[in-house]
Amino acid sequence: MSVQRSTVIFAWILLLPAVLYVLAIVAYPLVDTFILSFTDASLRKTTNWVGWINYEKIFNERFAEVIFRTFIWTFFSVALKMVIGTFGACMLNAAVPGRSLFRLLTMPPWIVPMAIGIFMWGWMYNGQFGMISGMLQRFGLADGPVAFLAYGNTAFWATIITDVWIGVPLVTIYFLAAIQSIPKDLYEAAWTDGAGRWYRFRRITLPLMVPAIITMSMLSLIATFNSFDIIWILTQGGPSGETTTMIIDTYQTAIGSKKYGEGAARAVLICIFLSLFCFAYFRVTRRLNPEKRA
Amino acid sequence: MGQLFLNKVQKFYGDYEVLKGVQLEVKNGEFVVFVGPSGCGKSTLLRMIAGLDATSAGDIVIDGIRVNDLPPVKRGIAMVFQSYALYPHMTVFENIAFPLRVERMEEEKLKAKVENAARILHLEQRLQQKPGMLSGGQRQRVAIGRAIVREPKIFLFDEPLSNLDAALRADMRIELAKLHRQLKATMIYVTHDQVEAMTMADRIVVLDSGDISQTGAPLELYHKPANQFVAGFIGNPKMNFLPVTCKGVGANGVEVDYQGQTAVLPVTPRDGIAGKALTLGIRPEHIQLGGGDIVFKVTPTVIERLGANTVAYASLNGESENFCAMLPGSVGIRADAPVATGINAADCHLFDEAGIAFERRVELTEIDMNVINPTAA
Amino acid sequence: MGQLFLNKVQKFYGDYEVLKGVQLEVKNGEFVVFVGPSGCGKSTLLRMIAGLDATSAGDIVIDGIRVNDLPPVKRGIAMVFQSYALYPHMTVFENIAFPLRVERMEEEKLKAKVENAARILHLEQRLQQKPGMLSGGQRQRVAIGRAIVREPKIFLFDEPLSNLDAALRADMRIELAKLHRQLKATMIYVTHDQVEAMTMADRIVVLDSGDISQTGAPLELYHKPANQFVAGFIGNPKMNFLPVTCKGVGANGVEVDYQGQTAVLPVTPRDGIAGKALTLGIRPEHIQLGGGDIVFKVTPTVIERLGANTVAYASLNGESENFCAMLPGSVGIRADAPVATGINAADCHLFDEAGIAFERRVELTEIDMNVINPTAA
Amino acid sequence: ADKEISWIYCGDTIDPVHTKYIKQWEEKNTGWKIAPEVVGWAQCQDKATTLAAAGTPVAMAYVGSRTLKEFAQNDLIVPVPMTDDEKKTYYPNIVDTVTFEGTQWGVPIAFSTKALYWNKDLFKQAGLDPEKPPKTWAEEIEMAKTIKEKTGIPGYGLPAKTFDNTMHQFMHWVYTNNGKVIDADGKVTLDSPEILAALKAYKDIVPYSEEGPTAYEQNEVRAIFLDGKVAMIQAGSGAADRLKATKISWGITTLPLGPDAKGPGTLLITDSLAIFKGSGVEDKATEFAKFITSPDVQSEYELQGGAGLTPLRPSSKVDEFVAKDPYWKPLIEGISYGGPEPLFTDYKGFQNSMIEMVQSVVTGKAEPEAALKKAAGEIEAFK
Amino acid sequence: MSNAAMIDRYRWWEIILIYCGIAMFLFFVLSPFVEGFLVSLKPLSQLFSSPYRFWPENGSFEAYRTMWISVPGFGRYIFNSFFISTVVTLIVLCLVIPAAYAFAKFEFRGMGILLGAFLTVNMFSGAVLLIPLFRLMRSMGVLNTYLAMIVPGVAFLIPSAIWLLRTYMIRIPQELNEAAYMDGASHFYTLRRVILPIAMPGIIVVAITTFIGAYAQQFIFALTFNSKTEYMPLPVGLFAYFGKQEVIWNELMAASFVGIAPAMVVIFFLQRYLVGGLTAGAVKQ
Ligand SMILES: Nc1ncnc2c1ncn2[C@@H]1O[C@H](COP(=O)(O)OP(=O)(O)OP(=O)(O)O)[C@@H](O)[C@H]1O
Ligand SMILES: Nc1ncnc2c1ncn2[C@@H]1O[C@H](COP(=O)(O)OP(=O)(O)OP(=O)(O)O)[C@@H](O)[C@H]1O
Ligand SMILES: [Mg+2]
Ligand SMILES: [Mg+2]
Repeated sequence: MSVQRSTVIFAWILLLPAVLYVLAIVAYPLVDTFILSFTDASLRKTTNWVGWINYEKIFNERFAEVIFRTFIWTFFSVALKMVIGTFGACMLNAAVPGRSLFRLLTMPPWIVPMAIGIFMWGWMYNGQFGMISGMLQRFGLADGPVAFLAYGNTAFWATIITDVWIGVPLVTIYFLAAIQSIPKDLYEAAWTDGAGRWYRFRRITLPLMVPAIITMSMLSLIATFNSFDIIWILTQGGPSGETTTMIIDTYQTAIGSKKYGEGAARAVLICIFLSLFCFAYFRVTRRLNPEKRA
Repeated sequence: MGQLFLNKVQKFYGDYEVLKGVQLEVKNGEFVVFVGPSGCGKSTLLRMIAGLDATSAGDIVIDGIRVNDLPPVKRGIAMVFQSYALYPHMTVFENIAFPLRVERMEEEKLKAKVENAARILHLEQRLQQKPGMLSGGQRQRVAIGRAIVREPKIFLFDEPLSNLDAALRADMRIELAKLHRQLKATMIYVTHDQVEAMTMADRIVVLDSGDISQTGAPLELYHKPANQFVAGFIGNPKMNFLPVTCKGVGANGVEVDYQGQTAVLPVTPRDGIAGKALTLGIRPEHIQLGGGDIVFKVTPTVIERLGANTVAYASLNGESENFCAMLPGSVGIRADAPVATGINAADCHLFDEAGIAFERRVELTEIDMNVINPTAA
Repeated sequence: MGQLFLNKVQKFYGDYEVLKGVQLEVKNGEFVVFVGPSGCGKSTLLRMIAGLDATSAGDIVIDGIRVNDLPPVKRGIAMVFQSYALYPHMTVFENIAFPLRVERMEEEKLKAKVENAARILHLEQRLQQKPGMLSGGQRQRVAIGRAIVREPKIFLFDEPLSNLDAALRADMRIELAKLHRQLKATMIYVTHDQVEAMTMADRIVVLDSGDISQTGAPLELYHKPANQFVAGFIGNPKMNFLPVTCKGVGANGVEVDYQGQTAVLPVTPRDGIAGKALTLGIRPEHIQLGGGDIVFKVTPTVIERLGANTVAYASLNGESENFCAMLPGSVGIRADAPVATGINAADCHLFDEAGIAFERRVELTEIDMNVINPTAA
Repeated sequence: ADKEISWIYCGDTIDPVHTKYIKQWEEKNTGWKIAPEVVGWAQCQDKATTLAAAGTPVAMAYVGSRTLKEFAQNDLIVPVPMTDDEKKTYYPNIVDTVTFEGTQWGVPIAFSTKALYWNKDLFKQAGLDPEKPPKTWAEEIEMAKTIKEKTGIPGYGLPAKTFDNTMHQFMHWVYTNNGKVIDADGKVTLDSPEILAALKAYKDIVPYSEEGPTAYEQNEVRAIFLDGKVAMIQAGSGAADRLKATKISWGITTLPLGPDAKGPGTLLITDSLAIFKGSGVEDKATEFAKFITSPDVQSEYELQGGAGLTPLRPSSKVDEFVAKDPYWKPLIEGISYGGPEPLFTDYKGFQNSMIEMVQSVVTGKAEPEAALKKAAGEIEAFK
Repeated sequence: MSNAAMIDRYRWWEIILIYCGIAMFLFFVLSPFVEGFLVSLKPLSQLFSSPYRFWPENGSFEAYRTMWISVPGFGRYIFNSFFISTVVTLIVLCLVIPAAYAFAKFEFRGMGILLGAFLTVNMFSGAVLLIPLFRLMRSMGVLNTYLAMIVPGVAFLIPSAIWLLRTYMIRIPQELNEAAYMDGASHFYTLRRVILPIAMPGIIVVAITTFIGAYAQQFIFALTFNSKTEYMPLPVGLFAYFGKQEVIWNELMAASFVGIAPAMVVIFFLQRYLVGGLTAGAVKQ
């Protein structure tokens, strides 16, 4: 069918610039990284092919722990983003005066350079001079400075909260948009039947947001899995490695210790994990909308 | 139970007065249809009765209680939306069960009720499907099912059939009529399709830009429209209007002159209309080929042959297709071939300059009084 | 020049055969309407003619040239979409001018053409507005305007009126009929509303799940449906079907028995049908109160009073509302009150077990041959 | 045109002293141009490394001396041998910080040592003699305890965040107890009684330190000290400068000594100019590096005060300076028994192990002996 | 009586709850900024003082003045950020609009895989690929130019932009394409004259997200691939407030606020499109 062939060719022409660009800029370093992962590349000028050794090295006990921690960290962060994003979207959707201002006010964490946002959180978490500790003491909820970044579990949560904070604006706005695209008459019908606000949220809003939630979960999963700056600036993976995630470990290995080969292997591993997520995502969305698009 | 009273109900959007003091009483068990052209405020009025929109002024009284500030569920009404507003993520069963779940009805009773509703609406086979898999008519029935399980005092329908195709619409019309008889609930039905209005209503309320233009049984509106607006709106094809001059008033009615021909129309005369320009109304179905009290030649420009009848359109006085005649199916007319048509004075309507009708001296009993006021029967 | 020939056109979606070898010839200047129930392949066929969908097998020939592999613009075709597909960001002028801009027509000529189209369609006042500000009927006319500026040989319409309300639909029907006469172009029109089909078509093509069921002038289909499917599909309300037994064959037609009453139907008999179960078809408008060749008592369950006529529905043989009669407007019947109805043998249709009609001995000339084949006139 | 010597310069702006002498040098060496690139402290080291690793080294970069071994072993930098005369101009032990396999690999340009600061007001408040700072670890711990118990304010500011200076601070304790992490032959001697003693002292002083030491690095601890919320800290000259702006009455002394100490010690941290191999201008860069760190230039640069630098070389100017600002004295005194940052091939790996060790003791997760053993085992791999 | 739809009418306690909810949410979102703002008002010497005082004692906007002096190039950094982001946004749009259109409107073999591949690119933070990227930039000869920041920036912003725009474009009715095709318009003409104008709200959304991505977040490329101070973007400029010994916190915070102000202004004017554009695009997928 000549008609269709020309269409396919046109589609590829449209895609080509973007594809070539990404291929040139990202694919090459990607392949480079992949090759590197089989070598002992370091600062030394000569590199040797070492086969699977780098991958074998990864699976020492410590790294298993890091992987596990990464998953937990990511899980909580993404889950919180979804919960807070949903909450925020619902609140900002309420027809109360000032809501467009409130919507604007959710944007700053997204706009501010990430490092700066993190520094501000660093201030907040500071036990001696920070706002949280200060307020807790002021209100008598703590009898001395509370150093949030000092202990494994508080630091763990502190980094998660900061990650959530950075991710929440986009999630909120996206969810807000999703909520607004739910037909209003569904709510009116439910209300006519006596469903209260909470009931309407639970039985209508939430189920109909599922596609948006899945999409956002996927996108923020990728971002969160790779979230580096937050942990690095706040704790550098400490104390005692309790906030070290895969990406931190990869950075420490590749950039800190200059073991480029081993670092590359870790990067490849991250990529494999994320590809699995992606794959799962596609499966799930296909099941959700089995019919092709309209 | 299910008696509704609208007392000077008004609605403003900003400065714009959408409803201008609607006064209406709906009896228990009545099937009332709101008709009117697009934008006349039908949906707004319905939504105000439902409690979806706020009332700017006036009272909405249901069973003697002023409900202006009550939420819909407390008003004992159920509404079927034009878009059906089915929950896409729930099965038909859950959609119908929704109002009962809200009430936290216990599972067994709920199941019995939903199944009963499904039986009435012939949805038994569909209960486990999602709305996306249903046809338009089935969706419509699900929406109705959701309304009936609650056993409301009053049903509100906002153009429920307008998304359906003609055949389905006809079927659903019948089903709704039967449902009304079965449930004996008060129903208020909005449509801009006046065929629906004519066929389903006990009483039709014709709205004209925020005002009630006339209220009455379908055939009353058909035979005795109170004004030119109602006359034009009720009946399909539309009534033809011809400019006439009043020649005089007699015992038998009003004598009018149309292009030199005179006829005495059997309507109740009024004083001081002699010599005035009036409007004569004649329905297309009352135009016949050949003789009549007034005859004129027309050249049909468009002829629609529907099988059972034939509709001919013609220009009168140079205006575009302002004249329409509905003739028998096998009538021998052709486009562009002039024919002689005639009308009988008894079929004519007469309107004054303001569009107010002169009362026709039609004995509605002749037509079968029982039909005109079926609830009275 | 706008002659179209479809030669054994087939369409597969995967294994599913949507069109099963459609064979059709459309004459230059003809107005052909495709009708058929939803999903029968009307849109698919139209889109294949347009060149939007590929043809799986068979030839599409326009003016003697096989166009299967040509893009739409080279086929000399314009299409009006059901959703109008107006460009929301362009003014009416730009929307209409779009095809000319594509051709890079020079500004002056373009302007003249657009203005001409706008005049034909009464859109002069709207040229600078955006589609969002127009009413449904106006949008529809813009879509047509975009089609006519290109001066195509063939117009394709896919349910162009289905989004409009009844009154507007009636108006647009007339305008389209006039436009056809004015442009003298070939038009192919898809609809599932058979009123539109009856009123507009020179020739109707009835499609039944991918096959042509019958082709013919509207009244030919009305009076002489080739099979039960067409008989049921053409005519509104739907034809009633009654189970009868063949008693025998005579010179005057076929003698059938319906619940003990016999009548001789004036149809061309076939051999070996005596004793067989057949189906008698009778249109609602041919049912009368009182006498007839076959009479039976029915109890109307639903009565629709449309003013000009009254439609009564009844259950026959315990099935739900399978019997419908169209009676005069002021007929004195009531729901749940039994009445005697009758039919005349001359009005009846007869179908064999496979649903194939026996040819009726109706003189179509009696009905006015000119109307049945207007192009021949 | 001019030949360029690219220089990664850490900081926010080029020091005016350097600007002045760059100009001077460029005038003397026509046809040569110094092209400094100012990179923030947090990233400058990584940037130089990335450039070198990618094969486009800069001519010269400001790097921590600790990385010199790594660079040298990977053949990224050229040696910058010093003549004995040159070596002699420096304070003792300083040359060691840039020495590896018998030759020098960088020119020291910045130097810092630490001393003990104490808050006299708090001492007084706790009933201690405000003029008598602790001389030994035992006294230090004891005083910290007293202060904490008497005033409720922590006695000691202990930085233990996952940060390089956590190890630095610990190294002060190592060098004030005659400890050594790695000996001249490259043998790891971490698991030694001296260092164990230091680790134990850490464990002992934690209860009297600020809440959550693992949340603070050195500068933050210093800020707490400046706020009067901790009584003693180990800090460099920068603290003195800042203390002047506060109402605190304070003292400074050499770091308290451990049981095995031979004399006042401190960790000697130097930053050096490293000359990268492959830039094509190695010789001229070396020449410039020596010039910009020559005694006159250097003393002008480091004695501006406030930057936290300790003088690299003794000189009359330094003496004048010390006379004027006596707080310099303990900072310089420590040099005599001080030690360099231990040089490891994978310095970061080593550092991480050390931090981990300190943190596990500070948080009470591990006993000093076990932590030390574990770390000693780990760092073997980073040599 | 208010004219708000009845369903949106709240009882007094619901209003209170909603405002409480919004307050909680905004508190979470904004409290670091409050802290940051207070820091920017405090004199450096007072920054580190306890007990915690919410209102700075003798706070002033002094830092907003001195920040320009401490880092004289700061205005330039903002300009650079603006410039780089604008160019990046333009390039991204040029590449992404056709690609998103192809993904949205055509069905062809390998589309799913390709789309997945684009998502994969999203997975790599530039940090991991830094050294190979550096080599690439060097061989392209764009080190130490604006391009050094623009080229990789574009690459890493393309994938999410394609995702966003594609979901938007899917919702443009197919009939519009078909109508244009019927009229003989070429694919390209259709894209330019029909799709592009209609997709404008979606394009604006993508432009905003891309702009912000480039404005504030592309730190690492700037740092590694560019050595020229005069080309540095805002985030690098902010790091100029970090000294070896000390961070000039108050000026850093002041500078941050000044730095994000332009982007906030942009958002302020475009936020209507932001929510609206996403609305149209957010439903499916
Ligand atoms: N939220 C609103 N703000 C302002 N005007 C409105 C609003 N909603 C409706 N209107 C106006 O009120 C009038 C009545 O609207 P309504 O929807 O009740 O008409 P309708 O009779 O239902 O028409 P249709 O048959 O087209 O549904 C219209 O002119 C409309 O423009
Ligand atoms: N892309 C497709 N893939 C598979 N089947 C299709 C596709 N498009 C249409 N069909 C099927 O082809 C048949 C004919 O569809 P078509 O749209 O032509 O029907 P139609 O007669 O126009 O119906 P309607 O009156 O509802 O518009 C339907 O059964 C439909 O399910
Ligand atoms: Mg309405
Ligand atoms: Mg169709």
